[in-house]
Amino acid sequence: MTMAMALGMIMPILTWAGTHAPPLVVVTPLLAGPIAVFLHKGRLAWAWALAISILTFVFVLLLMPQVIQNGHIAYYMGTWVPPLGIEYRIDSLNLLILLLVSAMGVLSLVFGLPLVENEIEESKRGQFFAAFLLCLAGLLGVTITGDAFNVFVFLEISSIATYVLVSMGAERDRRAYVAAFNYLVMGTIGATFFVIGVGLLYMASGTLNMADIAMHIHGHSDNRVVRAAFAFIVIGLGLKMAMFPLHTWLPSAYARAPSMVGVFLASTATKVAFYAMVRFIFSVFTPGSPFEGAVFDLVLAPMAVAAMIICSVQALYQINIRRLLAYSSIAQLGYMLLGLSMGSIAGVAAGLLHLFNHALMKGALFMGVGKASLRQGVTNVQDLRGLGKTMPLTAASFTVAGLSLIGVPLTAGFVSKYYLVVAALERGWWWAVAALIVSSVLAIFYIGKMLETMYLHEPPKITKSKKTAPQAPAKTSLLALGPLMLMAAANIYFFFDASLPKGLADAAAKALLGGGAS
Amino acid sequence: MNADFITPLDAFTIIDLILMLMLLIVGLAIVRLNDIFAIVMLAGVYSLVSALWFVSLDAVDVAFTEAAVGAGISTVLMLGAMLLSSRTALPAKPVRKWASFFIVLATGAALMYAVTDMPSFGDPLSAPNAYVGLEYLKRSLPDTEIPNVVSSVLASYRGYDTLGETSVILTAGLGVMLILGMGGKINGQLKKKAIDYDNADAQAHHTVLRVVSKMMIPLIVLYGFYVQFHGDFGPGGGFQAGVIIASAVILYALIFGVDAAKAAVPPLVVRIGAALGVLIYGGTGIAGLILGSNYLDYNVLDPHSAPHGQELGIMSIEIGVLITVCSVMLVIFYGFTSRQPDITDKDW
Amino acid sequence: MSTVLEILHIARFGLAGVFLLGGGFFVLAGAIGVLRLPDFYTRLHAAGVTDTMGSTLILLGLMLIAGFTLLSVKLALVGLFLFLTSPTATHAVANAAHKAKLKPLLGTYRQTRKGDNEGGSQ
Amino acid sequence: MSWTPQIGLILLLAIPLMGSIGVLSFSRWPNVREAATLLAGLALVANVTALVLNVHAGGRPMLELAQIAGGLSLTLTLEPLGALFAGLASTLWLINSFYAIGYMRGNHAGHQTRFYLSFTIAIAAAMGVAASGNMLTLFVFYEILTLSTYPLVTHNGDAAARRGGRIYLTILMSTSIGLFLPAVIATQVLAGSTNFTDGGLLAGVITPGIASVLLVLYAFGISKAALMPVHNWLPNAMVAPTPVSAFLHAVAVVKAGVFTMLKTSVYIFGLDFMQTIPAAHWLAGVAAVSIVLASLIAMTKDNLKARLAYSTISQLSYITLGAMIATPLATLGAAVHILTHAFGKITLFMCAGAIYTARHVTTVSGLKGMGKAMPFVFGAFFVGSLSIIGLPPFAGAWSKLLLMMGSTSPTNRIFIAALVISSLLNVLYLVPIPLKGFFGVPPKGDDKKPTAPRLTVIPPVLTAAITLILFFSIGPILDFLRPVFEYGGG
Amino acid sequence: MNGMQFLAGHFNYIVVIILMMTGLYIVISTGNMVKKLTGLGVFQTSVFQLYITMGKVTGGRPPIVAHAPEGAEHAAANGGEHGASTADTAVRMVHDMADVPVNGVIYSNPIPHVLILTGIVVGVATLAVGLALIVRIRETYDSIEEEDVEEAEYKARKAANA
Repeated sequence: MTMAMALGMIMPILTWAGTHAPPLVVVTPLLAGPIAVFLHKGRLAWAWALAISILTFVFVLLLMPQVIQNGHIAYYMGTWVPPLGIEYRIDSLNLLILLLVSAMGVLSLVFGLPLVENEIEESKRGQFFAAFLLCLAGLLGVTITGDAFNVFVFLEISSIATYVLVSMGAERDRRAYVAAFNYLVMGTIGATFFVIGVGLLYMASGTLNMADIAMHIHGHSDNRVVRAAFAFIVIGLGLKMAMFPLHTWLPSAYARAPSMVGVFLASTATKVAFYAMVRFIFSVFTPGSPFEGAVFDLVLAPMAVAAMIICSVQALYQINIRRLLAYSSIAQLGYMLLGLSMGSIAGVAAGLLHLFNHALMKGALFMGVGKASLRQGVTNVQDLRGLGKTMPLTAASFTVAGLSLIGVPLTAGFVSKYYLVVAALERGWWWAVAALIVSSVLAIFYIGKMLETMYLHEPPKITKSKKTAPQAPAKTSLLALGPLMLMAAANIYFFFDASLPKGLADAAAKALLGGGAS
Repeated sequence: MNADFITPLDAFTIIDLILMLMLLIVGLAIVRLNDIFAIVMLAGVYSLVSALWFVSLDAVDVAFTEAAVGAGISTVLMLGAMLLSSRTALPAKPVRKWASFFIVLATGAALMYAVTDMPSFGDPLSAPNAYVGLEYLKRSLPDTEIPNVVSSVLASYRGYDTLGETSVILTAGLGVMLILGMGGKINGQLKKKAIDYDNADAQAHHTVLRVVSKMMIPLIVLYGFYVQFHGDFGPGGGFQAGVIIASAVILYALIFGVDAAKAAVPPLVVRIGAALGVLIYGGTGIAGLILGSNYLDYNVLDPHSAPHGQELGIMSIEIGVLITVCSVMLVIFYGFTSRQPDITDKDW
Repeated sequence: MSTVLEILHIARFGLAGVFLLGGGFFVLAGAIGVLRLPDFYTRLHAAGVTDTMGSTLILLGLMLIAGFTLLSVKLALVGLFLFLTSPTATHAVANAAHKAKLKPLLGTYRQTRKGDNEGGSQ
Repeated sequence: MSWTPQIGLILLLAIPLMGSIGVLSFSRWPNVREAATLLAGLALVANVTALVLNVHAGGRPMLELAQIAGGLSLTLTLEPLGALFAGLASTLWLINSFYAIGYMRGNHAGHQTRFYLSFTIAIAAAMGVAASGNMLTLFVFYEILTLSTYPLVTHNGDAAARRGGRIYLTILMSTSIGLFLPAVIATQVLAGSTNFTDGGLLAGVITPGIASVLLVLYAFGISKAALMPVHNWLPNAMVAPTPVSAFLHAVAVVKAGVFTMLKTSVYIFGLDFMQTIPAAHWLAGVAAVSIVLASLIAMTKDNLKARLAYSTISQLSYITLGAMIATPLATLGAAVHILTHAFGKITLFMCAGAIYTARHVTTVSGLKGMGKAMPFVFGAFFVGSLSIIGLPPFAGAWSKLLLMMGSTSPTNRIFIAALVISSLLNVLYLVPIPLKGFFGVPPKGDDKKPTAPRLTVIPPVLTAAITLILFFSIGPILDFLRPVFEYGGG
Repeated sequence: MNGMQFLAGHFNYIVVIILMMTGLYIVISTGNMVKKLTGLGVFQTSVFQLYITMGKVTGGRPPIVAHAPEGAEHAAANGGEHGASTADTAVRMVHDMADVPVNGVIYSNPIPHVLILTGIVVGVATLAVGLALIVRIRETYDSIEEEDVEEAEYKARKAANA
């Protein structure tokens, strides 16, 4: 079969896939989930989940040229014209998040195999990967949809799947059930607040399509129903993304979840909720109006600053590493919220860039902890002793990600913090710059604490007598090391060439603030 | 906002007032009570009364679902969970009461603040009622030849939402399967039978129930299918039908014992059913895709007449929903009954 | 002819009204019975009343109003269903109480007021 | 392909990194590994001398390393000040490597591969600081320098080393991220770029009020210049082995700090604009205070290395003082002082190391009579201390003289007093050491004890000799540096 | 639009808000997990009531359009509209009483009903997973009160450190 023939064959499939990529991005993992329930023979379920997530990633890549070419894509479900049917609207903002979520899905799957085999019993593995795929589909669904109520439905799919995945950590730590239950109660309250918000929006505008709502409530930003809707959506999504005062469920949920779930959630779950809030605040409500302006300055910015400082301090006192990283995630989320609450194009772009970089950092950190727990049974900071000697490559990647979290030059963290400070200075928010500095310095302490124990202490002698005898060193295959090194390298690469995420973030910010839902 | 519409007071408002009063009383009672058995029952009553209210608000489909799913299945699940856990709740500590009271007051105030700008009740020209809703009413029949506009919007116009919803149910079923297991081994050893349902004494004890239920169960299943296929013309559809058929099987399990029910509807079939329903639904969508149109477009299903294609599409996805809902409800029920201890008569 | 139809028409609605009122009365009686009666088994009687007399009368009234249409067939089916299941339900509850060794409250009302009621009543 | 200045700039960074690869790959054969370090040192010196000649001839090679999105770029360029620091750092690194080989072998220290590896990365970072084109690049290499020297400080790995390392890292990192980074970003926001421009980037762009805030941020942000309140990391870094202390205090870390201070005042603010900034005067006062105070503390320290550490703190403040006074002569004096102090102080540290290798003595009181056994070591120590005190036959004299000539204006006159007092204090805490060594009564049998290995003796003598040679060859150095300061001032 | 008329028109919303707040209060105040889930159920059901009261049209009937429309052209018109690429034919803003009745009959708005069907099912799904968790929590801690669970955890942690 000559090349031309092959190409001739592939081209139509490619164009077909290209035009129908938007629904396929969500439907492939959604329908692959139920199939995964039956494949519980050894690694079949894992291979199936990996293949599907790679396919999803390919579909997202197919979307990229179209979005970059003509600004945004609109796809009508069942060819019903928007106000009637559900519409998928993809612009550079959700393309960035789609790239992130699908890439992290692939990476955590590739990374997660030895961890899953170590922590989840054989019979439940098929269902575990099914729940994972459904969670991935839910997150992608929230990111890609252009319909307000559809966001709620897919938010619920991803949330219920996340509650279940978190509770799967119970084989390793019995407190996982309680953590999952608290997460469920807080998550459902958040979702219900979000539904109230969408209901009020529907009451004010009469439609559920985001672009249409924006058009109808454009003039009425002083209407009380619209204001109440804004408040409820912000609180609802704030709960989902663990905004500062509503974050109590996150540390124990991430600490008790299985390590692979921790890796995936840390870099995607709260980010998608953050994206939803950005989408609603800027595309649906009119950011310029005095009410939203007041909320930005009086509610979001102080919450962001409080998150940055208080959660960094809390992270300092944590013994369990995953709780420490969870608290630092909430602090880093404060950075993104700070960018958002500036309301300027530079601010929002900086926030989105930090979102992208933070996913890289936190993903790598959780992977490092996962691999270490596989070999040395690491749960507390003390157990990291001597990791520098026993597992040099993991320790090195962990260090790179840690430094990136602090914002040391040569790492991506520096770039996003740099742009955040520039945006804050332009906005004249001195106190925000001070908060950024204080929390970076606090980051030095709690990351420094971990790095010091890793490099300067002697590794625990693996003797049977030790109470927390680490499991026999399971074959941590190269498979697990690959993604970890890739993430660490990405952290460095995006310092030198931050054009991809920065370009997308800028385009997204302009699209959002330029002319409403352009 | 159409400010000048004045809601007329007529007989229906009086019924609404009574129902609202009952709802408030039940709500307050749940707050004050600590006996979980009473709370669960009151929750069931709350759902039923709100279902009544939905009927008077012309939301017949929602009333049906609320009664079947909200009052029926939720109460059964709550009772199941309650019997496997403790019976009375500790009263909340005062400091927590006051803290939550203020939080609730704040959210309530935010909502009350918004009430003034809300369209008055029943206003035909308010934003929601006069825009897309009206458009659906006009286009539903010509487009899909299905009188029940709710079913057509549910399945066709906003079919993607319902796909999401079916996957939500599947995720819940998957979750219960993962958390509670399906009655196979529980931490290692097979669950011993608490009550041997086949011995003579048990037989005698349940004869009346067994006879009546033998008669009723086929009727319930038949009624379930009626609701499923009648969904296009009147209130009904995949969800309600699925729940009804599941409740028939649950009734069978309660009377004739879980093992008998597992023999009749084996867990494997139920597990496959849960996945199959979503696949049918998704598959219909992909069929539209393969036939060259957008995802979930039923017009292309029947080449020569679009509305007929819509009807075909809606029919198939309703079947998908039926299978998933029915199997997931059974998965959840098997999950609960698989945990120790078995529901002995003494606890009823 | 038209007057006969009219009379029948008025009679139909009049009768339906009577049935509905009667049904309402029985439901009310049952409810008060459940509240006032001291012992579990006696309360069961009161509950039984609402299920049987109350609902059948209301259903008959509705059928009269609906006249000879599909609706009244459905109402008849509902009546049949209730007719079968409500006695079974009462039986099941009573049977369970009996199995749980719940003794009915014997003796006159006054005795129960004074002495400790030996039968363990809810 | 012929050597061009641009390639030279790349080589500045590439040679040390190639050296580190060499060290890593030959870690199992110590001799080959040492050879790799020395080879890299030689190549670097050759490359730097070629660059210095090019810069002296007026060339300003320019190279863009990386373009971070949004107008930020990592650029390398070389101007006289940078060339001076690069030349200083490369030569002393070469000498220090010889010394380190002797010292590490003498003390049979462990983890030598990690030791040499961090050395090479640190020198690469130092080169980067020297050749950075804008403040952002400087900040990047500044941070790498901190991180790469951390394993050197905590080399011994015991509890004290860890504690020292923790203080070292915390102070340096928090001040650099806490104060230096915002200053850099503020400069970028206010002036649109952070490039080093002759005559001052911010001159006239911002009001003196904002400039003084920025200057304070810079002064205390660059904690490597060990200005008084943020100096605490230096004494705590004494836990490191001596070649590291020598390297830190003479060649790389501290000199990078004061070098940045100088570049900030010359290129970011500009000499004329500095005169108008009120904070400059106050900071000069702080520098003067820290000069005197550090000298006083140095006198109290019995531990030899601690004493030398505090002496370094006071000497560094000379350079900060010169930068803050910002008259052409004073800044020229400060630049020359970087050179002279480097050679002087490295001699003292190497001698201290030699004594420690030979007799494991670290306290000044323990040195009685050792001069007879180790005449060369104490001779070099004596010469080094004279140069630091600033007596004529040695290079140190010129820099102090220029500093004093630069601060003749009425407001600055008080600083001359500070300079004079501190020179006297230098005499008080430096000279007694060699005297005690030569004329003290040696304990019995002192001559039978082992003397320092030859490799640890030759380098200090060499550097002592250089301070002598520098004194006479100050002319060409001044001409080399003159364009930097002539451009701005009168 | 005096006070009384306002009250008549918005009485439903006020009652629904009170019910919502009772539900939320139950969830937040109680320590018992089953009561918490019941509170969640009450809270969600009251939100659904808010949606449905929005959709009611006075004098309207359940949205089951009985007979075919008179205008045959209606059926033909919609044929042309399918096709993903049609321009955004923004549905024109309907704002006069004449348009309210469909085929001469007034119907209530179907959209809230569709949304709430999804809402109820999501509520039950969350309830089922929550109850499953409660069963497992009771098996591990032998109680479903938050205080007892925290106490058990505190003792376990102390024992671990000892």
